[in-house]
Amino acid sequence: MPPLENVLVVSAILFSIGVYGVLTRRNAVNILMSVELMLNAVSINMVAFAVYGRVAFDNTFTGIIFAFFIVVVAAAEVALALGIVVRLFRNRATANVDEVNLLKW
Amino acid sequence: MSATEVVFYIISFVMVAGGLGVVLSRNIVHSALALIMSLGAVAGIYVILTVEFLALAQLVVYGGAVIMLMLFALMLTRARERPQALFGKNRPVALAVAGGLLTAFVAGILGTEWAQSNRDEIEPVPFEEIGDVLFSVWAVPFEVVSVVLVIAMAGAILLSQPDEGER
Amino acid sequence: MPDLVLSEFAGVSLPDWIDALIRIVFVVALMTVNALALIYLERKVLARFHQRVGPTRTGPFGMLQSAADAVKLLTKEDVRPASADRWVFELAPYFAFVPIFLVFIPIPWTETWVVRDLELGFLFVFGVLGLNLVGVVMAGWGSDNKYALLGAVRAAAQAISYELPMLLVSVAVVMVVSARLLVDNGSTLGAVDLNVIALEQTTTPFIILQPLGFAIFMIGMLAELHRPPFDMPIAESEVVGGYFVEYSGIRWSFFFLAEYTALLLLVMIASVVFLGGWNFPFGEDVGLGLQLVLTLAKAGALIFILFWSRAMLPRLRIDQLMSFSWKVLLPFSILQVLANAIILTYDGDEWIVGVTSLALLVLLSALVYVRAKMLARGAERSIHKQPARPRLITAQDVTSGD
Amino acid sequence: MYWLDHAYVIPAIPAIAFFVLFALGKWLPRGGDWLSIIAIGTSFVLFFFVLEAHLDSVNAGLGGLSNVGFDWLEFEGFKLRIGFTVDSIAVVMLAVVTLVALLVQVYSVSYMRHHGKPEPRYWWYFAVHSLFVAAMLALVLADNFLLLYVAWEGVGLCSFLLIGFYFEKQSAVEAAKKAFVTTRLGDVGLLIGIILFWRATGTFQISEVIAAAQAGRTNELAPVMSDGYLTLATLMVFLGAMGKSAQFPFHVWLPDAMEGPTPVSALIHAATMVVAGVYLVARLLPLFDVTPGALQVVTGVGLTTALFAGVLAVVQTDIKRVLAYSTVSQLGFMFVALGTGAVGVAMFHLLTHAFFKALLFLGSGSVIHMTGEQDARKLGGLWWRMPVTAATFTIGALALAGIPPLSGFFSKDEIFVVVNAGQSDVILILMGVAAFLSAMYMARLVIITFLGSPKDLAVIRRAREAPPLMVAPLVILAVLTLFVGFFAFDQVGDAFGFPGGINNYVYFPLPESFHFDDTIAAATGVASLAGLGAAFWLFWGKAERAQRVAAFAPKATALVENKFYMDDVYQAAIDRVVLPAGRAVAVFDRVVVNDTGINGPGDFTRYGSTWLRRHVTGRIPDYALFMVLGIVAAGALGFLVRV
Repeated sequence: MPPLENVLVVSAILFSIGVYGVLTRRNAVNILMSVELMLNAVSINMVAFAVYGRVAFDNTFTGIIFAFFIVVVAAAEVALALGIVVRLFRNRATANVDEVNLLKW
Repeated sequence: MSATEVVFYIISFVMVAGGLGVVLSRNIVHSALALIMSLGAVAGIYVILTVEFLALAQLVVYGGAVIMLMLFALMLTRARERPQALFGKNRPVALAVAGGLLTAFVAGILGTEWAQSNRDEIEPVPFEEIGDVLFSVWAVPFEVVSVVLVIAMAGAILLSQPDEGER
Repeated sequence: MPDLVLSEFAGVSLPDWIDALIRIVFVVALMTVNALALIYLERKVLARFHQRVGPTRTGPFGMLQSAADAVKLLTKEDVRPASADRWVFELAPYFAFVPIFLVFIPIPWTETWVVRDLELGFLFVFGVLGLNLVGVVMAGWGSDNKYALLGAVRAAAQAISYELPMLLVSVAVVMVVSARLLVDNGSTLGAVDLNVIALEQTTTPFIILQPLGFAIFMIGMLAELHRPPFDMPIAESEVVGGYFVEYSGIRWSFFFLAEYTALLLLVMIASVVFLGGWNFPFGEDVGLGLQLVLTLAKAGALIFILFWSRAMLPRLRIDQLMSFSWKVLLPFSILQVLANAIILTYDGDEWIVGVTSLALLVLLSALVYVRAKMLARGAERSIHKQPARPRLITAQDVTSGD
Repeated sequence: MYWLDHAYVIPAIPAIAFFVLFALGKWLPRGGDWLSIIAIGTSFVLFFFVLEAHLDSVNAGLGGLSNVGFDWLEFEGFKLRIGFTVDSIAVVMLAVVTLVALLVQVYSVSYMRHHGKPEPRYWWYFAVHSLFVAAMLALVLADNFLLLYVAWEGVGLCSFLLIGFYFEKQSAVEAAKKAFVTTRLGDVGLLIGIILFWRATGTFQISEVIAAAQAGRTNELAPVMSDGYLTLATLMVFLGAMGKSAQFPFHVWLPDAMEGPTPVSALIHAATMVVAGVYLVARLLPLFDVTPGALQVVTGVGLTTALFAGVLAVVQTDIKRVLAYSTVSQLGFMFVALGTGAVGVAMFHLLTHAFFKALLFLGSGSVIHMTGEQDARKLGGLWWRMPVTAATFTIGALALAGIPPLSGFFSKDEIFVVVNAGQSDVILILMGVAAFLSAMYMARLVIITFLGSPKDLAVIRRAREAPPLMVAPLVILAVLTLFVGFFAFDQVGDAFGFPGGINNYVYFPLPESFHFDDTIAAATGVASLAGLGAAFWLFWGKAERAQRVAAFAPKATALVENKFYMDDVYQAAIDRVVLPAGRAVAVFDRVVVNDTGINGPGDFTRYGSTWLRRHVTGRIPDYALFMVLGIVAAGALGFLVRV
């Protein structure tokens, strides 16, 4: 088994990549992908803690359960967000978030 | 350094590479595929962390559903027909922020003394126990999440309905 | 569960990597041979259904026909459209192929012949099968071709929509299995293990207990395999050949390989899960050979049913397909799961489970029959109706946008 | 006694009527004229109750004074009291105002409609009428400067509205503006005076102010106001009186005010507007009395106005203008009386003058209404056409001319008596000349309007007797004009004899009450008759003698006919002084006040926001960036805090 630190570092790297993607990408679907990256990084973290800290957390695999919930919620979120994106594309003929700048003064 | 550790490093390399592909690739579909790669690698990490059930769930949900949804969205929004700048203006800032976050995380992680970091005590997690916990301790959140799913489904159906006058 | 099958088989013990290598080679060879054989068989069977003779020239009874096809495919030029997305196009076949390849892992051919006996085998199958969609979509999108794209989208859509009922009925089966396991050895451990599932069917195969499950599983199999009447993704008359229009030669043959391997494997799983696999009639203590024969016989019967359906059934419309999955199969599978849960929670006997499932199946078929009658009556009305297809953005939409 | 303390009901009723008419007069049947008339009638009836209560209290030796009110505002050490007082002059004014207003309104009902069809804004006319009366009554009853000033301005406003009633006519608009601005000059003076008094005494109560002034005058121990201060304040107040009563420098607005409907002129001249000045001076006479030189100023202004307006009235050709100048000169008489200190006399002349001036105006109004002509040169020979009008008009004219035994004779004779007693002989002589002039112009007016041969046959053919609603007020007023003069004698003891009676309870009693001085009566009578004779000698027939006289002194004639160039002087003053100053002020206002003071902050905000709002790009990536930055900052903060 790899040491806990390495798992955490890997997930941190993945998370930072996701943040970068969210900040830079223009396409809404692409931003969603980056969000997925971040979510997965988080759930890796949780699973790692749950697995390594089993004894400490007396076998209530909280982290793993959270990872489940994250997966489920991510599915829901993706379904809704993609619906929104498609609707947006129908109305504005674009999926680029920075071309949709109606949200201003 | 045991074999699993080597495999872990390989998988995590694949994962990070996939993530970078998601973020950097010029073609959106490519980045979607890279996302598949990355998420599959995440599943692999779960396996290494001895949570096979979670890994398979990850594969089914993401590899099956989420990625398909995303590809559909890409098809529907004509990602390919309209070549365009894929990156916004604030790239340097984003780079700075992400780098700062990463350094902060790594500093925090390496700076902390982890009690359970001893790798010999780890024995595989049987998924039956997870199931017991899930349906006993976490029953109510489970129900709530199911409600959330139903709501999300309804919302997605509503959103993707064609407008009046279409069809 | 014993791992080193070869050591038992040939009595020799080998280092892990050689063992693994041997297994891989075995599996690949089996896949190839199986694909060739199945192609030949399908052509023959279809010819019989069509009152023809099928391939006769090459080899005895034309047996070498598919071998000749393979040679042709191998030597054929590998064409890639200029506008195709290079990497996606070239990697697509492998992405379509490898997951199928992985499905081999947990399948028990005999009690001991398993590549790797996974504790979560059944779930593993589904998780991995879903991945080959990626290859399909890559192919459809990578080869810059409208028909390919349409085929890929259709394939993905129907795969996703038919995966759900299949998963649910499998869950129902697993519930029955875990009930039995509780009776037998106190814990539900390994209820998702294919080999354990097979092991639990010594007395009654689950087709008796879960006829609805079997039916839905078969239908979903048809959809997953793009076989008639669910072959819209590769329908020549609608999308000319579907997602591998642009492929030729070895890559094309990879797709075919994947198709037929998936056919074999799914049929194997069905036979293991519902027909008792190597276990059912004679139990565990018959020899390896007989177990193998049993498994293959059941698989062959199912394969014949699939061929038969291809020869027999006309192709559906894509919207009918989707609505059939979402409006009929999914509710019924959920009903099945609920029924099993209720009955088994209150320690109902297994025959109650079987009767309920049968009743559900009857209800389902009755529904389908009535609906078909209605459609036939209102046919000329429904001709003028447009199918509800996923709305693709038209060119003027895009141009008007920006 | 009840009504003595509730006299404020009298102005309240027309005010309510005004608000009702203002709100929904347009939709009331007949434009709500009945409402206004009923209101005034009620006030008139209530006047009698007030009078009775007043006389009772007088006979009971309570002095007939009442002072009720309520605290309107209350500050630190300063209480603002809105009070109403009733004393004899107030009672007289109540009588005059309510009666004349009532008659005028009845008259207006048929004057303001042609061939039975009411004029446009008929309801508005009556609404403003009610407000006018209400304001005047409030002014009469006010016991403190503030309410008085409010009512004062209300009167000015109503006169503005009514003079400019036909605001389709440019001349009417000009006249209204002129009247408003001219009186405004005086009002500013009044306001300044009020403020000065308040500053000196710290109160707005008229009685207290007077008491303070008298104290400051009488006992040198506690001088409240220095002489200069007092003089300044008093003269400022008098400025207001001059403006309202169209005394000499401010007389210019009154003749132009003829642009309004004739009943309005009657109201203004007889009852409400112009007499307000006289009433103000009468009410404040103790103040003038203790102010050195104030009475002399009042006398001088009155005398000048009397002569001046008399001269102008002789040459006017427009009926109403003649009447207007006659009003001005009669007001001059009143001011002379006030300047002599004879409040009662002044009020008496005000009373009689109110009646016969209203009579004259309404008569001329009926002439104008019937013939549509108000140029005297085109009229003439109307006597047989509209006999009642002619007769009543002549009665009024003779009364104004001071022919015994009409009311005008008595009141004017009073004035001569007090002047003889209280002033130098020069003033007496000049007053005689003024009386001669008034007799002359009134006779001229009658001659060229009613007597003689018709000059314009079309006008004559149009002329008919006025409808009864217009004739009835004429008759009533004529009767009053005939007999009201006999109030002068005290029949019923001291109380009812009018001038002496009033003098008994105005603030300081005048030594002499009315007594019939033969020589003076004879002199005034002779003067008036001489005026009549001169008028006949000059203007009877073709009036060629008048032309010859005019030709005898062309320069003087031109001077007189141009009203001594007063309007031109004012015009020049306005052009040379007022407008440039106004432009300068306007520039200051636009540049400093408006652009810098008001638009400045607005512009600052706008440009600031245009610069500031750039961070709201509406682009989701930017928001995401801000969000992440915020999270990072929060995390860093937490980290630092924890460490």
